[in-house]
Amino acid sequence: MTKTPPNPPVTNEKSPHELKLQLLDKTLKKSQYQQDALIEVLHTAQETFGHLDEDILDYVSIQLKLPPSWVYGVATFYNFFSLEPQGDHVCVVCMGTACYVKGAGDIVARIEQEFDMKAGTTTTDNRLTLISARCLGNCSLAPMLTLDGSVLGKQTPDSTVAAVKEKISSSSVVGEETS
Amino acid sequence: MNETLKKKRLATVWLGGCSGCHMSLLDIDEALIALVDRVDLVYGPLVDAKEYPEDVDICLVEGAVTNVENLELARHIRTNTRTVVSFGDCAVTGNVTSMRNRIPISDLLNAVYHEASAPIGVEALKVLPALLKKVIPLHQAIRVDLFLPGCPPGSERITAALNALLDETELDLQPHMRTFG
Amino acid sequence: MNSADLQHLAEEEQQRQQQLNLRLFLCYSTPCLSAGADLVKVALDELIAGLDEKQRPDLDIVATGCMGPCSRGPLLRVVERNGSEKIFEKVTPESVREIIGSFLADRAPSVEPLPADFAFFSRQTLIALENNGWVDPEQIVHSIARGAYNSLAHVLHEMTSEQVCSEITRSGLRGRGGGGYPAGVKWELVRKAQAERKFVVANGDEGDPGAYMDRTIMESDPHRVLEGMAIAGYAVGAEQGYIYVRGEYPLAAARLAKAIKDAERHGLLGSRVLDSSFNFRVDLRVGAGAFVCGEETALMTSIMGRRGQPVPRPPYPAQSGLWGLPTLINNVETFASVAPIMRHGAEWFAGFGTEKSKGTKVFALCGEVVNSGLIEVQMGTSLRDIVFEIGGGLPDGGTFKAAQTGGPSGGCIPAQHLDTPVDYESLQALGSIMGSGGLIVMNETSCMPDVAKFFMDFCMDESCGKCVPCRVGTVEMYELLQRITNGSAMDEDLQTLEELCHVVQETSLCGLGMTAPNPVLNTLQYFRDEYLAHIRDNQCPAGVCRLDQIPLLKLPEHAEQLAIFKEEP
Amino acid sequence: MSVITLTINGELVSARSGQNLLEAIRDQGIKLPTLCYLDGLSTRGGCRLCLVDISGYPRLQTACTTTATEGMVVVTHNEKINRYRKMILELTFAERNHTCAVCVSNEHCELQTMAAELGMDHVRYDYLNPQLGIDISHEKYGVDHNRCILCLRCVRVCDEVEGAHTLDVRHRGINSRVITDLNRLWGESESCTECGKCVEVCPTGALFDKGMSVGEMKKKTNFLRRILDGREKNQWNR
Repeated sequence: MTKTPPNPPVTNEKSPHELKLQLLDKTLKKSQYQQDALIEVLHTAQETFGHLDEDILDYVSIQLKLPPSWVYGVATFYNFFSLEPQGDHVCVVCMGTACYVKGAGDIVARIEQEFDMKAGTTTTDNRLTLISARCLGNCSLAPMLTLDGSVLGKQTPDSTVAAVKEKISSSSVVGEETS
Repeated sequence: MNETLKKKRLATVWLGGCSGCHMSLLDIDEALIALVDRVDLVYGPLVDAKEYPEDVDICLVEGAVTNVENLELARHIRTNTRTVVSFGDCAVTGNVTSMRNRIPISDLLNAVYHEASAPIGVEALKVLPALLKKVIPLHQAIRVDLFLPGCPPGSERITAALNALLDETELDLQPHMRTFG
Repeated sequence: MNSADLQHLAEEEQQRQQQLNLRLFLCYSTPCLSAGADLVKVALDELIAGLDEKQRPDLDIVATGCMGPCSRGPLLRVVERNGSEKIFEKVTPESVREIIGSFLADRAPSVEPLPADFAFFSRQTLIALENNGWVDPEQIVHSIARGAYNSLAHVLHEMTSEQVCSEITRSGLRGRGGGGYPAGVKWELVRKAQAERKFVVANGDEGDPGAYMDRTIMESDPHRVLEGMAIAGYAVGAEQGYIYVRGEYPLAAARLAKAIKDAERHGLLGSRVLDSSFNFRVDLRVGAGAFVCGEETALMTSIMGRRGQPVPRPPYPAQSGLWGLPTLINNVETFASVAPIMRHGAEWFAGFGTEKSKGTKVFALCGEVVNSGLIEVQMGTSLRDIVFEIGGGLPDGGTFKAAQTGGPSGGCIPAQHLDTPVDYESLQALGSIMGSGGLIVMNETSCMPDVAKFFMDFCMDESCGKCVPCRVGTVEMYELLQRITNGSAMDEDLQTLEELCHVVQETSLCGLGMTAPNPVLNTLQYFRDEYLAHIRDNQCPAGVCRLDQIPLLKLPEHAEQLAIFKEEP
Repeated sequence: MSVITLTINGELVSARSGQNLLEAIRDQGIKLPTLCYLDGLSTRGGCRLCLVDISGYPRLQTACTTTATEGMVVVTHNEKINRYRKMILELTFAERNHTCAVCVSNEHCELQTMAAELGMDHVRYDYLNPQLGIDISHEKYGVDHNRCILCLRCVRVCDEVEGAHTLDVRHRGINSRVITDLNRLWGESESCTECGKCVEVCPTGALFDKGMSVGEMKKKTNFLRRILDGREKNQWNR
């Protein structure tokens, strides 16, 4: 297994990975490498890299001088941290009480069926990640969800599937043009 | 003959298990002779009876409930027996028999009937009773009156249990006499 | 900045605002935003850019936090120079042009504002939420104009720490996170604890599904929370505070971060607060998605960057909290009530509410109710008033079946108890709890065993795994509820379930496990018939459950349902 | 060292000031069940078996996490506590795959003994039968997660006594698992010192010496108190 961080850059050109590591280093420095900043550092790492792979966790463990199993234990305890890369689009369906009594379960079931997937996973073509979340705190919009971060309120299974399909098709057009 | 001296009607049943508990029953040595004086063995792998009879006093059930046949028999036992004993770890906990619960049934049957060294093939499946999705201990199917753990339960446990049941006294097994395994 | 500077700044801003012809407050909280408040803002900005030089400076647009009736968003409040105030609901870019146009032209708008006696507002008593909808949470000067940090200034210069604690004790303020522990007792304990360092922690890890009071307070009026924390810091002798915000609330975290920075810049936090000898720093900690971190000991382990697992109490945080040092931990809403108590006095606050539950409580009213949103009512207000007066009853002719309070730790209150006054003791007597303040109205289409299963699924997922009763017990309870709702349960399962509820309740390590069985026990208490209908008659009265599975003992008659390997010859 | 008096099961007894209540109870010759507590390691209060009734407390308390104090009135056994202990043990058995008959620690297992002692002769709850692996990548030791009860003695001894912190727990709730390093195979662990303390303190057959057959794996925990006394009380003069 390769170890990060790599050697100091020999050229002025920095790879995207190195640039991202720099961002992480900034947070580490800001927290003065305090061990209790682990969750904060993992937040930054996840935002920067999209997910937490083994290299990143190892790097954090070395930088904060924490045992690797400790870091892994913390990273997997919290729902927010994902050790697997997410799909191109992320749909988070709120399963809070208000949303549940207003039919959020049907929305999840419908997406699962439509895209042949299970909540908490990513489709095999990597287009969509479906997450069923604990209350997102927007109960007056029930049932609500977020699609790539934007809030959609008062949804039905049909409206959600339509919105997701639109997201996927609009991005795949762009993808075809650039490829 | 007065009531207390009347012989009790004893049945033994072999569900999903290895018959080791029955072996252990036979292993109680000279106690067997005393037992024969006190019970009529009315059903079980050790006798000829084809049908589980009515009005059984004590039934020792070995093995876990693994298929529909087991389940049906268990129901029948409960209806026709005063005291049902979960006899040995498979009946009490599911034990080795329930280790299949972690394997999908199709994989399991494939491995046994098709990929084994002498494959029997699909024909055998037709006579096989439908398997339950999960193997369960006896008390999860029917009400059980007494638990006798052990794999198999040792002869001293069996003797103690049978004596208590025949004397109609409370069975008080010491901790070392009621361990699993 | 000293107290005089603060006073001066407040007056200056108040005067500026009074000069304005028209002040427009547009609710810019998440529900209104998703209903199109951002488009309204664009239209407003365009409209104002189009005005002539003379009119423009007389106008002020304030993007505020939550105004309350979220289901009627986007909301716009218009305040004229003479102080008259109108609130418009469901505004659109079109209607907002008409509204503003009419005010500028001094004619009646063709769009009707909400009636002045709208019960949603008139039945409320605003203390914690008093600034919501009146300030731009990102403009510290707005808050200062409404008196923010005034109480802190007063406390720092006029009161001893002992006096502050006694004021809180006399006010009767109780923990708003759900437990209802008297805040004053906690403060006093931490104040008396001997230690080199102490901490103040604000619990903003609002995890109950169906509750968003804390989110709204943090998003709409962050300075209120910070001021409360600083007063607490002074009262207990702590120089460091942490505010722990749920990871699901990025906007609240961002606004708090900005508020902390602004307050530090103005000398309202940091070293030598308001030119006194008191130092108080606040650090923001963002959670990462674990409900159990709302439990105070788990929250503290999480602040320390570890797996958010609770530790047995005693020792209580007041004796041994963060890094083993005395720690005062209160809910965000509790801290939001502190500054008004200091401003108006303990007696004033104690004048609201009931004998044992003083003051007001914020609720997130949602579910099957006409006016859903955030409300603040006096303790002791009846459930009927909340649901039918403030909430406006159920929509679409629905019948009230139950109100769920307290989230996964609470229960469902049935119609026969609608007149119960909402306070800590009454709700507990009904087998529910006040909880953090989620209040979800359910109609006849909600199936109670299914609701219980929903909450058990939640608890099972959120169990930290430290103790056996919670880690395994919640899974086993879920399995039993699963059976009841899928038609494969037998009578004995109900008994097993009830027994299990009691053992998990009494033997779990922390509040999560102790209260996880509440939704089951409580629905069994009031809706037992519904459970029995599922088990004995294979019927779901609400029509929610499919009940397509067979009880184990009936399987021999339905052997074809069993999974057996079938292969085409 | 000052001495305190407290009442245990109606008898006035003495204990050391600051003594852990579980130890104080055991000093009276009372068998108080526990699976996660081990003298020498930090206390955890996770197995919930040492729950006792202390006057003045609204709930049952775990003795292992309670300090004995002057005048405390404690009841260690009664009908309710006994029943709860049995039920908790049933849950522990239902959680994973404890097939005693084929376990390396058969007849030498604390869980197995505990069930017999508490009279837990069957489990009323559904066995969860999780799919769990066995890691035998290490040269000397193996871990069988089917037998793990998450008492975390191994994690604590590795961190607190050996100082390696090779072991920790991943995920949470019912999905919790003991892991080595970044969830790697034990045999590939960079931090493991192969000291074997974790194996010895494990109450069940979850951690074992490789090559052991059914019933052969016996654990010994006496080393712990001796080396800790040597270390902390400087009993071993060098």
